[in-house]
Amino acid sequence: MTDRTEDSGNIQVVLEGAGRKIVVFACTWCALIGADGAGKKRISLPATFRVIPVECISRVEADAVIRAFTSGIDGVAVMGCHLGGCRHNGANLRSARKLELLKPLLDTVGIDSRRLFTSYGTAHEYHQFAQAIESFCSQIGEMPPVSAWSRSFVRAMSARGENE
Amino acid sequence: MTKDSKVQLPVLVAGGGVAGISAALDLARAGKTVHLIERKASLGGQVASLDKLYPTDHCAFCPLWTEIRSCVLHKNIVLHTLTEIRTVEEIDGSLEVRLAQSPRYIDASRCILCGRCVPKCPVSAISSGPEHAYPQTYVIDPQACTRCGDCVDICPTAAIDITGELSQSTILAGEIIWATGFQDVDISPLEDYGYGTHPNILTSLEFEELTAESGVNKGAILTRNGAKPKRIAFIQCAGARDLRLFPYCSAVCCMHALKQAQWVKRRSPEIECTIFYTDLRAEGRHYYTYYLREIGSGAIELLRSRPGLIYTLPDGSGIAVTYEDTSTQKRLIRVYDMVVLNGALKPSLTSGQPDLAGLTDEEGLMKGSYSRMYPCGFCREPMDVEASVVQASAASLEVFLGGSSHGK
Amino acid sequence: MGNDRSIRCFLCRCHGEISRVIDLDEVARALKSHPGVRSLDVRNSLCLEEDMDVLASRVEDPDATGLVLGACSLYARGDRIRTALEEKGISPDTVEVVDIREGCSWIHHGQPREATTKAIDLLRMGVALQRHRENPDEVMVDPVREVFVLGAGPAGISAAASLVRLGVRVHLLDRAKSPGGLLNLVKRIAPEDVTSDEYLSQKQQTIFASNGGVSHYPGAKLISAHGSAGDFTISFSSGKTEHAIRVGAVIVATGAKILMPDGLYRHGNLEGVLTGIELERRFKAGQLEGNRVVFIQCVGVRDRKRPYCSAICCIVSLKQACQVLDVDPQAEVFVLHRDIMCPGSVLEKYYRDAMARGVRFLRYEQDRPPVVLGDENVDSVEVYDALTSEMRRIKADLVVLSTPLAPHDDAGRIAELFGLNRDEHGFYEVRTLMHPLETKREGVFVCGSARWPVLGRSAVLQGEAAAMKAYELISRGTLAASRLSTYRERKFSLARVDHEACTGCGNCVAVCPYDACSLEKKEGALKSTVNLIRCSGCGSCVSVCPNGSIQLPGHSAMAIGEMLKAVCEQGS
Amino acid sequence: MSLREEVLTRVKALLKDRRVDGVLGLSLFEKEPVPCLFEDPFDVDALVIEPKWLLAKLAMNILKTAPQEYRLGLVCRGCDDRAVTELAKRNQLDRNRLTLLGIPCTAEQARKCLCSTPYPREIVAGERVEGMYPMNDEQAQLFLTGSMEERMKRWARELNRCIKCYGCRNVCPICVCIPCKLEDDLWVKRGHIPADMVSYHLIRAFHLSDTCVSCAGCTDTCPVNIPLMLLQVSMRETLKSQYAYEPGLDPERVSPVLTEQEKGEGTLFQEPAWIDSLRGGS
Repeated sequence: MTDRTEDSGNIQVVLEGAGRKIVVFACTWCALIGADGAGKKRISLPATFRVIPVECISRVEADAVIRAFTSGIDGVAVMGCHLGGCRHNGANLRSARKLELLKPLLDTVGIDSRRLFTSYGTAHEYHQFAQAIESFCSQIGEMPPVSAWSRSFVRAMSARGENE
Repeated sequence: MTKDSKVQLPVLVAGGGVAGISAALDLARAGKTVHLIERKASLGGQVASLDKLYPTDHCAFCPLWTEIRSCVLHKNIVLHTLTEIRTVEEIDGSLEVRLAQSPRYIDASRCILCGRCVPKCPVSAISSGPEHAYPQTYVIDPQACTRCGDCVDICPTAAIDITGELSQSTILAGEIIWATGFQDVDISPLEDYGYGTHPNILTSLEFEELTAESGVNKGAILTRNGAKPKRIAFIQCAGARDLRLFPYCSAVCCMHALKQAQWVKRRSPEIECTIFYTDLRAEGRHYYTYYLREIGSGAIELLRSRPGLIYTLPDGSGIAVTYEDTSTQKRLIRVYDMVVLNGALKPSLTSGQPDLAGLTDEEGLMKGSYSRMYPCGFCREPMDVEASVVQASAASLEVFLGGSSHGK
Repeated sequence: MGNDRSIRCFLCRCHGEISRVIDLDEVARALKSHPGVRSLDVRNSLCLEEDMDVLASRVEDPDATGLVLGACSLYARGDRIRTALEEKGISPDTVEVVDIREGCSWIHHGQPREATTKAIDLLRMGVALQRHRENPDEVMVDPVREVFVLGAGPAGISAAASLVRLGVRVHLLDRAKSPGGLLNLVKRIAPEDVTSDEYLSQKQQTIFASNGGVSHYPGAKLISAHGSAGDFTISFSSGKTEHAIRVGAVIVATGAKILMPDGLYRHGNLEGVLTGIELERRFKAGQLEGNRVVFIQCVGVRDRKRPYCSAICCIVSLKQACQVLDVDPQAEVFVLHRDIMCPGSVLEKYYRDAMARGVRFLRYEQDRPPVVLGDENVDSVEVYDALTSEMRRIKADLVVLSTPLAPHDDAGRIAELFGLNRDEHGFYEVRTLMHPLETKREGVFVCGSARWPVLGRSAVLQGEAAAMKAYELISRGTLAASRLSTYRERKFSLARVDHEACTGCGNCVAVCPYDACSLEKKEGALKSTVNLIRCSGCGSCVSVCPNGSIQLPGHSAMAIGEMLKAVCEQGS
Repeated sequence: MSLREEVLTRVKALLKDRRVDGVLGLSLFEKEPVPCLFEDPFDVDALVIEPKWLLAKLAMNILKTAPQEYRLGLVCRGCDDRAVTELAKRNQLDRNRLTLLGIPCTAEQARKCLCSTPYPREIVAGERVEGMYPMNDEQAQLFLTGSMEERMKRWARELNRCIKCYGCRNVCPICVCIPCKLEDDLWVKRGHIPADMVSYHLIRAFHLSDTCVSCAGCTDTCPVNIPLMLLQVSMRETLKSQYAYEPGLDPERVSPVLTEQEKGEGTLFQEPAWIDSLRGGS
């Protein structure tokens, strides 16, 4: 697995590696139990993700996801319970709609909606949690770090400084 | 004994399945002290072993897990796992219940789940216990254990004590709620179903276990031999609505088979599923909607016929199911790779031998409430989860009312 | 809070389960330099008594505001630690259990470096969360020890009778003049085979002998309902007077209506085609003519328009079929059905008994329904027998149409008053599986056929169960709103609004799955207010509030922001 | 009669009949158009209807400060009409106190704004012209297509010009929050240039995802010519295709992001990766 990052205008292949950071918002009723199950089974997983437990994924505001990307987090996963199986009268469904609406915006500006991963599963499905995390982490690993975004930003900025 | 002092006595709930858990929580929340007795090592009962529940199609364990956690953490509930009820005796208007608790060998309050004992055991008697048990601890199978003590030495927290023996105790209870649920039954005596003659003639609970997401195949539909089946038959009323075994309708099997068949289709659409049924009883809340959704597409074949004979084909090509085509009145044979038998569910009473014979009726079900004993759930009458929970609450109410108000 | 060092950290080696993968020394170094961490200890097993005592004794530091424990997951041993600390007087709110075992050392055992980095991140996140955790606003609820029961059918009556026996005052409201609901329309009740008077008399006696324990309002009409669990205000009119009462819980037992067949099978046009309820009337009047009776099941139901099974009609027809045989043992009685719905032991036995008595059953197919023949009077029924694949013609004097129960016409209005949802068929929606009588509105319970068509016996049972649930709520005495939850002993957090910042846009009102948010006029402007009793702390409102003026104190935007920052800081 | 004259007549009539207490429109002040509140019919001759000027927020503020019985007329375009609807849905103004005098935009104006609905729901004068599909515009296509890398570069080039003047927020007819998240350190680091511009613009864009009435005010106002409105296009398309929802068109309909699924609506979901038990709604 290699990471591509932008440096002095060329795409350079840099060492695969750490540096990638992924945040997982997991609902305490389902996804977190799934995560726990994966832990109990000691399934080996990439160490790039950090779980933030939330009562329900409806707590996750799109702003926080945006903030995460712009402060250098490469991937955000929002994992709730089954659609239709929410403890909070279907709050997860509305939340899911909202997060799905964020995806086109991420695509528009080139952050890439694949950096935002949404999934809905349950405690029984720890292996699916593991699978989902694994594939998401490897997908993020194959994408340029999100900091490439701000870096190109800085470069464009300094280029403007030179022009002026 | 005066009425007031009786109020102080705890309530005993026998059985930690859906009904027992609900009753215990109802009573505890309304202020009673509850002793919850469970035969197995952890709460949850039969439902905990199911993969999915109808009609939600969501994981069966989720809704239960949080209730179990509440039960375990509730101050008013005293949990007795691995415990059986031996005798119940009425003394001066209260019930003296003698309990026998099997040793746990591993102290749940000290086991940190490190699992170091497992590879040490020369006879593989230690396992991590049932999936999702709460609280989770490792368990030692007392039958397999040779008491060699290797596990005791390796345990970092001194949680293991293999010298433990059956311990007896007595509880004086004001009332008992029986919520002992049901169990799978060996229907090999009904020879025409062929149970026991082929590894892929399964009961529905065995099929559930085999295909569960948390099971050996992680949700993949495979036969016992690990092969991909092409055709699966679900045989309804196998051993139920049958005067030879259980005259009653087990109430849950029609929906259960529908659920299983549709999960098979969802995971492996190429597998053909046939449900052989008598009456398709999809009468509960949202059940018919579920039925229409799963049957509407035509993916699952519904065949109204009661198969006559099920047997293994000598050439090993599968399992034959013979049945009558009702439109032509001809006897037909179909060959399946797996046959799932639905129906033979038996009310389980306590597996010890308390002298409770008077409590059951001729069908083996518990009779209505009497003398401070209130049965609820499947052990009283075959019923689904919601009905069990409702009955559990009604039974809790009777505890508060202090007597049977009517014979139901 | 600035740079206050206010958090005490404890790391658990878990006898090597954590420490053999994660370099706890490095974690300790990283955390000690964290501006929020006041002290740090590394222990062997935080969950065991020996360390718990140390832990508790160290906590008695007046300047420490929170505890962050790097240990195993909440579901493994974390709960135990928190419960044990609570017993030692340390509020669970101030204890953050950060999972660095299941969520770190165990799943990253092959990558000790990365696991260590991750553990530091996770602990910093835990510190951030604990530092920014505020105690939610709390209101105390002193439940009114009275219960409102809507509907005096079997479910409502049994709920009311049960509650009254528990010493709870009940307000029983019914649209009908006399109690009994649908049971009043039938002669005998299945499967018990008793008259409706016998069926409910004991309960009715309980109610009416309760010396004012039950206020019964027949022929009443509901006007409004406000409030939440523990304290509802309900107003209604009974006769010419209007009443307003306060109750702690509401039991909705409004039942269902019997659907009329709307001309199906020539009902209304052909003499001798009756509905089940019309047959009951004849039973009651003792004027049954003719001894060849054909029952047709699933009339106007289990079809495209009403795609549900009404559950009770089969048993009702079985009962009526047997009653016909009671009147005339020589009668020929057919039941034309699609499936006989008699689940369980009692009903299955009822079915067997009916068969034994000579009731004959014939299955028809949905797309080939029976046809009723006759000019002025019913002559016969022609039907395709699905079992034998033959057309059959059955001579008949009477054809009885078995019609389903359907939601009452005013079910929508009542749903609105009590904040209930309705399912696709119009019955009241309840929570599923483990909470089958509870609704999305805490303190409002639904039982009987208003929820789903049931026989008398189940209605009675559900009424009792609902009474138990209501009793649970009102008998607990004064309790904090955060304790009022169906699913747990304590809610996660309760939303709080900053009224200065709130623009009154109503996003939270639209999104709240509990109807806990509402807009109220405060100093001339609309502001969102949270009903803390209804709020369950899901956070839906937080994520749609345009400017963050509504927050969960237990999980504020600040906390999440700081947690994200903690993830970014290291190694970048 | 020209369009302006027709509007003039209407406004005068409204004021004369005392059906409103004032009419908000534009007038010329030293040859420059400025918003003006006409309360006397005799002043109305100064009213002009060009250029397009967003008045909804001003109308909201007038109503907020004026006495409760004050009724206002508003000369408005399609986008203003939609903005009024959205503001009313969010309880920022009382629709009953407003009388809208709707006029359509010209085809040229619609092209400039990439407006698909360049007319209000009710028109008092003039003829509707057809709107345009934003994706048909060449410039828009340039910004909304291409590989992720190209998009990233393009938007970085654009956004890095931002001087964080808050003009886009201030002009937006829907942005009413005080305080505003964009001034909160937690979300947008103050003084951080340029990286935090991204969160500034994305948060701003997302806050308007289901309310943006596509007035193009942000683009027009931007002193450094960032085509900000283009950030909204893909989200708006998604809302339209999945829920047939367009902000500002239906005063009764709540944003689909806030409500439960309605029958016949799309779900907006790609099947997520973790799907085994996925089955929508209950």
